[in-house]
Amino acid sequence: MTTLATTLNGPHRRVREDVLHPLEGLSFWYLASAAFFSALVVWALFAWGCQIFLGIGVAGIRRPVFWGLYIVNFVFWIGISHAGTLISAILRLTDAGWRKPVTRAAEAITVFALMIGGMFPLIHLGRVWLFYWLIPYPNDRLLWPNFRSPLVWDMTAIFTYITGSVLYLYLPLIPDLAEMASRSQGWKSRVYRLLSIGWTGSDRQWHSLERAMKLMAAMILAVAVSVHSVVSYDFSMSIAPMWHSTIFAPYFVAGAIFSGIAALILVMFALRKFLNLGRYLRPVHFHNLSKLLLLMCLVWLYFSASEHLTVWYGNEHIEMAVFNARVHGEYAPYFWLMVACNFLIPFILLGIRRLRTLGTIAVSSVAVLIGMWLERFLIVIPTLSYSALPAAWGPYEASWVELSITAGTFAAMALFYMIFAKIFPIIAIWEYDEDVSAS
Amino acid sequence: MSEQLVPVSEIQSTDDNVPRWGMAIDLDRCTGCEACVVACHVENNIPVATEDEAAMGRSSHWIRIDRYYEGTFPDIKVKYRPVLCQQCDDAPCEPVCPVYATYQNAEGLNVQVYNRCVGTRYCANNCPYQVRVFNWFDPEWPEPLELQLNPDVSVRPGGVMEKCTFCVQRIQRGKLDAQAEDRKVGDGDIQPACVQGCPAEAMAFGDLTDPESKVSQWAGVGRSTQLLGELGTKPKVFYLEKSD
Amino acid sequence: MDRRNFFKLVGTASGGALTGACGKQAQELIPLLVPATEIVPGAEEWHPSVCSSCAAGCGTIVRVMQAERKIEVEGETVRQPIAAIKKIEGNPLDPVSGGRLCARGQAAVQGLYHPDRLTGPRRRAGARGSGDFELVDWETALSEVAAVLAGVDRRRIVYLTSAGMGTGSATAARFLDSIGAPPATTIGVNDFTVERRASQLAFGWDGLPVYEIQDATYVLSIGADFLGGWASPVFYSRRFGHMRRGRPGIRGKLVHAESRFSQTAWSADRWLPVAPGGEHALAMAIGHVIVSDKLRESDQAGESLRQAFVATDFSAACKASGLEEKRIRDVARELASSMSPLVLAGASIVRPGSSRAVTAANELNLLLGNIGAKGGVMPPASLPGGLTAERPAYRPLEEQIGKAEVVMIDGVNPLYAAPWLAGSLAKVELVISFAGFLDDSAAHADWILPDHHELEASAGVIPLMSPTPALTGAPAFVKPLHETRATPDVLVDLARRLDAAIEPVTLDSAYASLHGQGTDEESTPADFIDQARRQGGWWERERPADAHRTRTEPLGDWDPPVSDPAYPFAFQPYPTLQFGFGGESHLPWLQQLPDPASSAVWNLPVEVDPATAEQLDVRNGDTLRVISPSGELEAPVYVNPAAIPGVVSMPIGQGHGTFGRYASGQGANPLSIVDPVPEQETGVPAFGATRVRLEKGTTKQRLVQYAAVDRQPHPHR
Amino acid sequence: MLAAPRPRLSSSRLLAVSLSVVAGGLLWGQQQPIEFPHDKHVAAGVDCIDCHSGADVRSAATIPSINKCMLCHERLANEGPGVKLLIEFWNRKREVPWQRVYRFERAANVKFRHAPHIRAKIECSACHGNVAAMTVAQKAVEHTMGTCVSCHRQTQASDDCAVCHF
Repeated sequence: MTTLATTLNGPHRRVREDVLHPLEGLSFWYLASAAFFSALVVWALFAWGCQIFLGIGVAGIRRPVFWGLYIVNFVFWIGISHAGTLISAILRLTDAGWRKPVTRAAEAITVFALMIGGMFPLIHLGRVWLFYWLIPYPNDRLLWPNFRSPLVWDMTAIFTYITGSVLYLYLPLIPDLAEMASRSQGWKSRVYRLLSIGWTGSDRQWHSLERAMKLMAAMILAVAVSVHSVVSYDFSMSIAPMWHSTIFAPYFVAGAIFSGIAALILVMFALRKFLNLGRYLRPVHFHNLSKLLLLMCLVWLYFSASEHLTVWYGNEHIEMAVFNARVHGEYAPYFWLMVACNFLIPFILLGIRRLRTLGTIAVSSVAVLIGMWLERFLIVIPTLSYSALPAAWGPYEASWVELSITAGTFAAMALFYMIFAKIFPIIAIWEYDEDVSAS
Repeated sequence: MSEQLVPVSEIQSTDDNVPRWGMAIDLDRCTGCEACVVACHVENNIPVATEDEAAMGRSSHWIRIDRYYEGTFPDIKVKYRPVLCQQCDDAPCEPVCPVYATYQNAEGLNVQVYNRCVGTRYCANNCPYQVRVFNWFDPEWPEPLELQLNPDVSVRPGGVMEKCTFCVQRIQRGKLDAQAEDRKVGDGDIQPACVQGCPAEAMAFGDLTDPESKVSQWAGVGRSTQLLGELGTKPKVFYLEKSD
Repeated sequence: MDRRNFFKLVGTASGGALTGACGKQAQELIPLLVPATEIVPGAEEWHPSVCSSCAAGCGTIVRVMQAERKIEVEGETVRQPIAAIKKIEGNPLDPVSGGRLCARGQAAVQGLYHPDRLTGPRRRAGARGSGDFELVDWETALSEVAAVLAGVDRRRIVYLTSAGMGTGSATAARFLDSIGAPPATTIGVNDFTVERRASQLAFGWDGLPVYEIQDATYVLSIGADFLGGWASPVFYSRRFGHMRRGRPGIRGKLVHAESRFSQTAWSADRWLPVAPGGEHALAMAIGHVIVSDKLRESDQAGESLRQAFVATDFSAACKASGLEEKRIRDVARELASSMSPLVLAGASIVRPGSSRAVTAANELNLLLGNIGAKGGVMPPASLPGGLTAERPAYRPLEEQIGKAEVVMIDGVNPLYAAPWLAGSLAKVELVISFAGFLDDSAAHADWILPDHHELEASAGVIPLMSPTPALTGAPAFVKPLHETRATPDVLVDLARRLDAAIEPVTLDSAYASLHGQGTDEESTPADFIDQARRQGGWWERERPADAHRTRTEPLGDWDPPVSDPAYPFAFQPYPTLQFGFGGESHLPWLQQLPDPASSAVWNLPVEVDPATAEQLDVRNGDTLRVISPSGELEAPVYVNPAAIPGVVSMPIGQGHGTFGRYASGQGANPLSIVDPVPEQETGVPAFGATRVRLEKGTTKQRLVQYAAVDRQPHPHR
Repeated sequence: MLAAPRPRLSSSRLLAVSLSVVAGGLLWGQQQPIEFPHDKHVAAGVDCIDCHSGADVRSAATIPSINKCMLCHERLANEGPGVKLLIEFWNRKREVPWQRVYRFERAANVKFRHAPHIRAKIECSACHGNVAAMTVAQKAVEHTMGTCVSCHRQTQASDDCAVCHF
């Protein structure tokens, strides 16, 4: 392995040109879209500010739907975060060669989705300025958080996960950072150099990096599974109808992987289109991922059907109220749209080989993201809307605050990604080098 | 409604001298007149929800009358009952609070600590009775309405969960009064506002560990049931069903 | 006295100033020296009082604690420690409330501290009804009013008042007498004229009978929502509770006949959905069964009375009542075969034949022979002394007001509760209101001389009904919050200015007049008054004798059912348990109290049965236009599963033009479209006899229901 | 009888206390309208409870009204500059705008009652410092929940939240 790009030729040189080219300069469209997304984010922050200063009541949550879009988004984004770690870790551990151009894009999704998702439990607090009471710290009142509460588990899990996934993103970045340092001048070079924490590319360093990455991949896999299980416990540990379910943990994990793959495919499409990386993000990557998506689509169907079948067959009246609301009540349009998005569209478009093209893969991924968001919505809202005593039933309607914040988080995702792709090579150059050298 | 799953005699306190507060409501006496609802508002500084807020489902009632029509005209009946915090022995709201803002104290009260609450609202989701009330905003009383506020009860800020306390301020005052006069708290000395006001005398409050107390006597009769008792929440509010 | 106790005494006599939780802003305010307050932070006092929210006159006890009020003095804002009322409970010694209190009574304290109270006398500045008034001082107000009164024909003064009786009504009577004006009159709504007349006809009693339901084993109640908005709900709720579960091994049964599924119908074991106006026929049919089937021996009913029942055409009566023959027969048998049967009668909704209906229902008690018996009917307890004689009674008003030069309005809101008087009232030269709020009627007044809130005033009240003679008293114990004046004091002042000096009937003088009248132990007058003041009233222990006489003159027939193809629905406005006849609509606690029938808050719907709703294609929350020959209104609809088909009900309480920020402009007033036919025996407006047609509404009205679900979807629960 | 528990004194605590005293003084304008000498009154044999009456039987200890001051000062010791100020307030028919030294913030939702503490024979100085040695009362003890809880635990009083917070 060499460090100087100038001495390279062939594919090694081209990858550097292709991958590092987007890092240079700021086009008009880049700035325009960055401004647009920033505006949305600023608007969302304003909405949040209103909520803090005027009271949480400016949101649409109400009795009995005490949890609304914030928790829907929380679960959704934590699910999206499974794109990276889980997919890249699985592929890394199984040493799937085609993974290499995909992993960094996936890992970056994880970190940003977690940052966004992790904000929602805070946004949703009635008194967010006291959030630190959830953190165990010694105090003279001798008060501790309640470790029996799934919310505390949640916080622990998410902290662990975000720490792990930042490391997991960072480790494979180090060689590239060193290279970036050598290829740039002035303060940029110094920053990249600092971030590369003294990487020289010695054998010892490569050896350590390999070991660290293997270890992290194994650990992050376990953490990722546990995180979404714990997220599911927020619901399944309570006795609310259709939340109190034993399959929620694997159901949530499967759903998370499902939506994560869809998000990854979409991001790859964007990179391919906007950064002209078609040479690296090749159809085979999309086809391979779409097969995974199809698999998860069936797994999702299996879980979802199990969930609804058992409730329907059991015919327990409190649960049936929620079931009816979902399947043929006021939430039925969302429900059937979810079934279409999560099952019918991907199953038909991806299951029939003739129909499976890059275009239909993109359509399926969009459908799955919509469908999975709806699934979270349908898990959170109808249950709360139809609690055990009919006298306390009530509807839910999101206010402009929740909608703004929701929109803002999608904008934030795009913005984070744009900035990331402007600063760091979105494809792991050294992994690609390895690949080319090996072939 | 479900059978009474926890016999009154099973409600034990840790210490002989510590009561376990409970309530019994005789639905055969109750007329659904809502005097308890207003009594509770007056006593507990519960903010008034405006029409707009009420339309959003943000009415604050610590006690409410659930009513359902049964049958069709002319053989129609209405089933109604006052529903307040059931002060469950195995309260589903308690374990889920991440900051211990709600917990069971030694006297069997399901305590809500306002100043500790950060407002996750998890407890309200997990309460099958939906008796928890959230403060969506800081409460306001146009002058001089605030002169009526009960100084024995805090005014809860926005972002905080609240609910029926069994009028814990009256319990504390009652205990301190008894302590000052060097006597024990007698049955009926302490009455929550709803119980005291009830025109049909349909509510009884007292120590469930004392077999002689009015509430134990009432809760022990055959008509006694618990609301959603099958969920295993072990409510300490007993309903004496209507019967001919 | 040692030094310590000396200090203690002083401590209770002077207020601590700077304590109590208050914000930082308040911290900077300078406290004012107020030696009058005798209450310290954290200490509570309980004072006896009496509730004036309705005529029932429940004795109460009132919790008083220290609070701080911000006021302007000499241009600076200062904090003034005051004795503030925190809570009202029933007075356990009082035979009416027995330590209990209803929703309206509980909420009364909110009227005292209501932000929209009138703070002083006002003179009209704009057009009548515009609500445009200027604040004047009392001297100006009283001198100008007196000047006008001096110039009018005193016989043309109409003094409108409520059915409540006590020192206030007695003082008003003295005032009117002294200036040569006719006695005060009620407005014919919510004044129990019908029930009084029926009591007179059936038993020869002057006043409302007292029904001993607590000792009855079977109660048939006809027409009176006695657990809801009728008469004395706390009194009867207590008795109801006792009837149900207060006697070991005995559970009294309640069967309720009313044209509405009221609170009483909820609580009853069986509801008889009698057709509107069918109560008379029902009573006759039941009496017919009892007498003809010889179900019960009784010597209380005279032969002519028995014959009247026998002569009734049973099937015609059943048809007129709208109930099946079998149902009526079953009830009659159960009633007559029960150990202590009782028929409770009244007219929550007054119709043209209500007096006769209540009379006939009352007379069933004669057939059952329960007058004066345990669990039967007791005669009214009249108070000894001079207070009772001055009861305000109803006299046909439209004619009177049409001739009047001056109308004085005290304690009622005729433009809301009797809106048909608006036309004649508008022509009156001078309208004086004593309202504490700018209500519908006060807005049309020329002068508003605001009365104290009931909790600030000293008053004695004679309960509407009590088991024994009673005078419940409220000595004044907090300082008035605003520049208001007690109406009796104002009347005395006006009389003085009109050179007709009168003595007010004070609480103490009323107590003094009762000294030695009862079966109390001997005490000095001073001790007697002192004890009455401290316990909150004077209550005789002995019941009145149960002498009664039966009717000799024949009672007219029941009104035949009306049908009118142009107006196919019967329309019945009804008093609610939260607002009564709209007198408490300004209290936010009651506005947000779910209406029992519809669970509506902040607005009240018009109730129709499901079939009618389907025909009209309306659902809960849609707007309905209710059109009567004399007007129309729009209100949200509530499809009441228990509504009688063809009968449209609407709770009274909303539709105030102006009544404080919480009631003004909310909803519609059902009485506003009522065509008040005179009740046949008494002439009071029968507000329950209007017929209407229904159309889909055009405006958007909001129906906020606290509980959106009317039925449990799972019948096995 | 229970010994009056002293707050544990550590340097960090001292610093915190002194800082908050200073901050509190700045924030709240701790300047009292009259330099009231507690020490003189105590030396003259007046008990805390003589002026702060009600503390032993009720929830509030109360700050005395000017009426009470004038009970003595109308005749006795009416020469000093402080008393002159007092009499000026009296003549203007105003209360003395004393500034509170101790309070629980509203957000704490604490319903503190003096009476049970005095019944439990907790000295006034346990929570208020040695006011007898002060002129103008200074905040000597931080009324934080830590202070309350540690004392409650030491004296085996209840540490149930619902005893104070409702």
